[in-house]
Amino acid sequence: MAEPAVTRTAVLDDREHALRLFRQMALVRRFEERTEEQYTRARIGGYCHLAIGEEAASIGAIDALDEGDALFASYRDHATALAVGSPPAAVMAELFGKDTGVARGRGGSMHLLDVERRFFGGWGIVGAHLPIATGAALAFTYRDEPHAVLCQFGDGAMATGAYHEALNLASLWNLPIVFQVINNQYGMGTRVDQSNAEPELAKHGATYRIHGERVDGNDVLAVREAAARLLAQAREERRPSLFETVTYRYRGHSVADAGKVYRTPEEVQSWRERDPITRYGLLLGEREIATGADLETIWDEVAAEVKDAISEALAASFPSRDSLYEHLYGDDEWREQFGRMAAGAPFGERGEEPEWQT
Amino acid sequence: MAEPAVTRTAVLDDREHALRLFRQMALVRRFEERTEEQYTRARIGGYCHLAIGEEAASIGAIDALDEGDALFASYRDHATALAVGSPPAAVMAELFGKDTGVARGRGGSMHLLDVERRFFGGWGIVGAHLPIATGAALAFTYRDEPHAVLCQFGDGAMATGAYHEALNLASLWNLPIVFQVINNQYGMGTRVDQSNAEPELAKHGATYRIHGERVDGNDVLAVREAAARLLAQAREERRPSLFETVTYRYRGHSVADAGKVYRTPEEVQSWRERDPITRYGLLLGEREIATGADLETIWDEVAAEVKDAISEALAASFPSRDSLYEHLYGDDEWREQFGRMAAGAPFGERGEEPEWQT
Amino acid sequence: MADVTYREALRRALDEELDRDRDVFLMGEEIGRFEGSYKVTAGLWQKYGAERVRETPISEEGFVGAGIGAAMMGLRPVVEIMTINFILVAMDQVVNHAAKIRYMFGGTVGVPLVIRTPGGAGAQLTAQHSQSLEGWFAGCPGLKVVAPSNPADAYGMLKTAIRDDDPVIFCENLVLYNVTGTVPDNGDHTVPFGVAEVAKEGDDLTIVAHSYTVQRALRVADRLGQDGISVEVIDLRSLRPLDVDTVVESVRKTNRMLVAEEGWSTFGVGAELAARIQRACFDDLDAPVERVGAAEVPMPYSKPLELAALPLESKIEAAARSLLRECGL
Amino acid sequence: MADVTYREALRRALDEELDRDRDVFLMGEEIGRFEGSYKVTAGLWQKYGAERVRETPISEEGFVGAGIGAAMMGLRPVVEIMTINFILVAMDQVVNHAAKIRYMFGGTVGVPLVIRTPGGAGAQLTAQHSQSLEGWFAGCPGLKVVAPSNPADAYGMLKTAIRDDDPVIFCENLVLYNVTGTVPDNGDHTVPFGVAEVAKEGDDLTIVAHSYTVQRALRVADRLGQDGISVEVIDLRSLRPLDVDTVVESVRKTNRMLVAEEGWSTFGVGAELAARIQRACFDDLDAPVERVGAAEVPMPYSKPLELAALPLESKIEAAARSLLRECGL
Ligand SMILES: Cc1ncc(C[n+]2csc(CCOP(=O)(O)OP(=O)(O)O)c2C)c(N)n1
Ligand SMILES: Cc1ncc(C[n+]2csc(CCOP(=O)(O)OP(=O)(O)O)c2C)c(N)n1
Ligand SMILES: [Mg+2]
Ligand SMILES: [Mg+2]
Repeated sequence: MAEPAVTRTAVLDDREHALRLFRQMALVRRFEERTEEQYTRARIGGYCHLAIGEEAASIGAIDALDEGDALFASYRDHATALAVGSPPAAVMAELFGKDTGVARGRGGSMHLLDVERRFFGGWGIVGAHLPIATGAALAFTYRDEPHAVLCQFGDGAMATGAYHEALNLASLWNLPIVFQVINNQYGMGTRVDQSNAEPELAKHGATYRIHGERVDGNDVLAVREAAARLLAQAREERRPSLFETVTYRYRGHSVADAGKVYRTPEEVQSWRERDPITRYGLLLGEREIATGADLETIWDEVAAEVKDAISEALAASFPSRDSLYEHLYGDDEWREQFGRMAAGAPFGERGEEPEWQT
Repeated sequence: MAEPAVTRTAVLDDREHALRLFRQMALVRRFEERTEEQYTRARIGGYCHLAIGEEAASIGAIDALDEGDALFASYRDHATALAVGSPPAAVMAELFGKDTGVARGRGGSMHLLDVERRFFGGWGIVGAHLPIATGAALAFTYRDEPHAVLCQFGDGAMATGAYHEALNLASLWNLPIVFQVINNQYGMGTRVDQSNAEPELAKHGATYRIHGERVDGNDVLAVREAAARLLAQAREERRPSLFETVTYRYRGHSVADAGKVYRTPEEVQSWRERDPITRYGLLLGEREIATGADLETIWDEVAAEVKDAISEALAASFPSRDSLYEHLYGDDEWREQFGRMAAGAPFGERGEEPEWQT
Repeated sequence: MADVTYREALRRALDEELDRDRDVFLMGEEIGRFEGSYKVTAGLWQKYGAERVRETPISEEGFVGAGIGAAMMGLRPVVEIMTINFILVAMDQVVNHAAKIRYMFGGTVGVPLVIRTPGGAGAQLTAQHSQSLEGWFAGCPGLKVVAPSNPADAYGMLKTAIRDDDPVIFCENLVLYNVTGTVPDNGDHTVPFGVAEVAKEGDDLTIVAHSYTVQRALRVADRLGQDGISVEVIDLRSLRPLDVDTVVESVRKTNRMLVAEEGWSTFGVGAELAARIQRACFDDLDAPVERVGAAEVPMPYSKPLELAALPLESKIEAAARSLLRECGL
Repeated sequence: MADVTYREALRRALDEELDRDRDVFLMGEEIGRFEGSYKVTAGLWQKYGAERVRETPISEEGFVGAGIGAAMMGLRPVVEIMTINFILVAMDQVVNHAAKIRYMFGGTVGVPLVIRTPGGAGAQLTAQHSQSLEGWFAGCPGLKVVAPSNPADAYGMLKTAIRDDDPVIFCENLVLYNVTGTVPDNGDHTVPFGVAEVAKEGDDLTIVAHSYTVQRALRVADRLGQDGISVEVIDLRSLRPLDVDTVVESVRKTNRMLVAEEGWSTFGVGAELAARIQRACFDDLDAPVERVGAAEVPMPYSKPLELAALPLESKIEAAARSLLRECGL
């Protein structure tokens, strides 16, 4: 996370900052590509949702967070974890279900988090984390802390009741939260205008008397600038806002979806031509902040980083079967309490070792 | 229910129609007053929500329904049932829990209905009947029937997720439904601006790209005119709308609430001065449609009608204990099926006669 | 130590916990100026202000979620759901979120949230307002579920709930609110979860119950006592954790057991008790475990039908007598 | 009569019912162009069009409610909830509405609605996507709840569900979709609700299960058979109505019973079975009814932990052997 709100120009004036943004997007891109490959090699299970193409929308906003701010995201959260700075090895380890994963192997792809870095998950029920993020903002207000919440979700989530209740509460209660819809045009195979009667999503702000704003989600500096401004407003004026970042996912909804029946190759191609990383790289070149060779070096570095992350995650061990009941409750006495419960019914304790091998 | 859309003037030009509206409002007023009294005499149980003061908003809209249209309402539904023409005795019998009640004593105050008259309930979970009413409109579209749905609910319901999902679906699917919010300023003790971030409720229509309209809910002709227009639009253009009728409840939220801690006597008084029935009566006088004596006669007639309804309902019998399991399932074989279920567990069959007496 | 109502016991616990710990705050519909739909929170808004006694719109999914989020940040929200029937619109937040967060996130964040909500039936509130759904939550790992039956436990368990680091579903009961009893004066009196109580000792039959049904069971025990039948009444108090030991000990003594509950028996709380006890006390039972619950219909409005549907004392007594008859008693 | 998958059996039933009755229509997320998240509805949108195979936004509460409303007007909506985990956001519509409407309104209007939804676990979908909640619905008067375990029943019971005049929760299972079996060619082949099936006959032990767990139970029966232990497997098929008779008959013969299920045991489906059978077969049981279910934790992601949590065949087998050992077998 970075220093207070700055403009597009300020980012470019700070070479290290400008390059860090590029590196983060490149890291995510490579990480996601290798993740896809690891999934096909059956090292990752469950659902696996990639955010390739959406890097600028996600990373640009996260880069505008201050220390102490809190972040919430949907299940499409690999980029989120990397953007807050979770070690790629710990993220990959989570995808592999290893004990060294960010959720100790309990969460997997959809439930990454990093409480130390103020990233509060990775959530699997569409729309449901919006009220929870609202509660985090309420805690800031309650404790009179000067932080804000950034809550990212998809265009599909805006059809849920949870979305409506969260935005209404946040506005009524003057909470410091930026609701960022990552409008990637689809929720699974459903186009944004098939799921939202008003598909210009930022306009929904009016119903909550909050500021709504749409930006080009493939322009990382535009996203960053707007996010910085809206987060600052949240912190200072204690008002929520609705922040729409328009982008696209190149891959299918999840690794299991080829992403073909509901859209044309031309459509995908047209978005590839607006690729956020390529665009930003060109800009860095134009402004003489980085040469093509500099960027190549970054690409090589992040590729190596991801490679190392995979090796490290592969080498890590799985949680032991004995730890199955760990982290169920927070108090120390729970086993004692639930021990009484188990009396007279030892089911679930008798199973033999399963045959599955890593 | 009445003939196709007519204007305010057309109603007044049709003396019988003009007087019918007055009579209905007077009937509801008297019915509600006597209901309150019956409740305090413990002939009515459960919650009991009166709509005194809101007669014009409710009845004006219902009067604009065509044959074949469908109506849904909240738990504050005594006026609704009377407005569609359910016999007052059957409504009062329901409140008394009698077998002759509109729901055969199973529903009570909150769950009145009259399927024959196309009134589909009386619902107790705030906001939850909006999706259901939307489904009724979907059925009209599916069957290509030229009807519309009128769905009435309170200002408090607009904070629920169900509300949002229903309006979004209705707009996306181009359904013939008028969502009528009876904005009586409060949901229990919560003022409309404490529960809705945008308290000008009709403005919410924008988020669904539907027409939103606010009218004076204490002007029965204004309500009727707007409702007729919006219902006609729904039938013809297959588009939903959001229809806000601004009114007030004189009584507390339910008979158990004195309605005093959250509002001032002055506020209540200021609304009484805009009483919908008094106002309409004065208008009828001004236009020489009815004399004071005519109106007095109507008041006397409805009072007698309510009195008879009470007597009739009192005389009716309670459902028999044996009928406890009636109407649980619709098919004839269910007892056979569930008989198998009961085998080996006759609990619930052993109870002795309870002591309670009517 | 004067007698107070269940309602007052709850209010006192809330008041003292609000006073003790600034991280504790209340949230819910009409809990402020209106004093709570059932007046449990009366006076607290005036005393602690609108920030600590936060009134909400009708958005159960939203404010239960907000409670979860605030709890994840370390606060201790006590959320009131006006009646348990309305928790159905917040079910996803409770079951998919509150219950799973600590585990799913590898223990790195917890949810010290309390949801207070009254269930029960009997006041002609009809099908949508007369349910007892606590068994569903009791089946959810990650939650704790309690249902105190008297003012002292209401007081002590609410304190335990608020101080607990995990989500607690705190089940009250509309009919219990006016029941009176003594409550310890000690502000640190807490009642642990997972410990059932022998509410009345007896030798011939164990009646197990929770929440308001304990009061019914005690009256049935009295009536049967007049006929020389000695009934032991066990108040479960917690449903998760469930104290099976105390029930087992009782049934080892009485050799007979009846579970009574306010909700539907089939797939209800009593099913779990019967399943546990038939196993733990297989050789002790003189007769099968018997169950009494509500008639398996949505609760009807009409008074005679409602009475026919409720698990009244007459019904519990009849089941008890029939069970004893089977055993030749 | 060729072997078809469970998925194809469902699709064929939907196809034939859509064809037979214009009042039948489908509604759900991604069921059209996308062909259904699990491809059950593949091809139907192309064949019947967008009105009869209606795609919805992510609004489960909204479109389940819309299904209820359409059903009240006499249509026969078949709503797909992508997985049972998401039904939690529509819980109020199912429990407070669909289940109660006919009764609450004195029988004057009904709700011929089917909700199809897959549950189950095993593909590392983690806590929020790995639940078996069918027992909750089975406890609700006004609903019918079925959970077929094989293609023939899936086909026949889905037809029954669609033709039924009341709301049916039709529980599928992610792991079952690819299981194959024969399905009658007769388009009017229906399977009645409330009739359990003896999936395999045996004398030493009754294993009762539903949905995918029946398949597990059959394999356990095979394995035990190799050791000369004769297991009877009962497929409940319906949970509400629940056919207790068939189970009773079996236990009268085998004198031993184990209930296995994919969800959590405590307050789960097996509790009800145990409660019923300890009562109906009190004098027949040689040992207490035993239960096997998922470990009582939110389902963990990591494969070894998930396997440790699932009620695998090894676990069912171990429980069966231990039960038989107790009986000296
Ligand atoms: C309540 C709920 N319903 C359905 C699903 C299944 N589902 C998972 S992701 C998804 C699409 C979400 O689309 P969007 O919000 O636009 O996010 P994106 O996938 O585009 O990032 C659906 C329907 C779910 N997880 N939760
Ligand atoms: C989901 C839900 N939450 C809470 C309640 C309790 N409750 C009943 S009526 C009501 C107020 C509703 O206000 P409004 O929608 O404005 O209708 P009005 O009573 O003014 O007619 C509340 C909170 C409920 N019935 N359902
Ligand atoms: Mg999307
Ligand atoms: Mg209101």
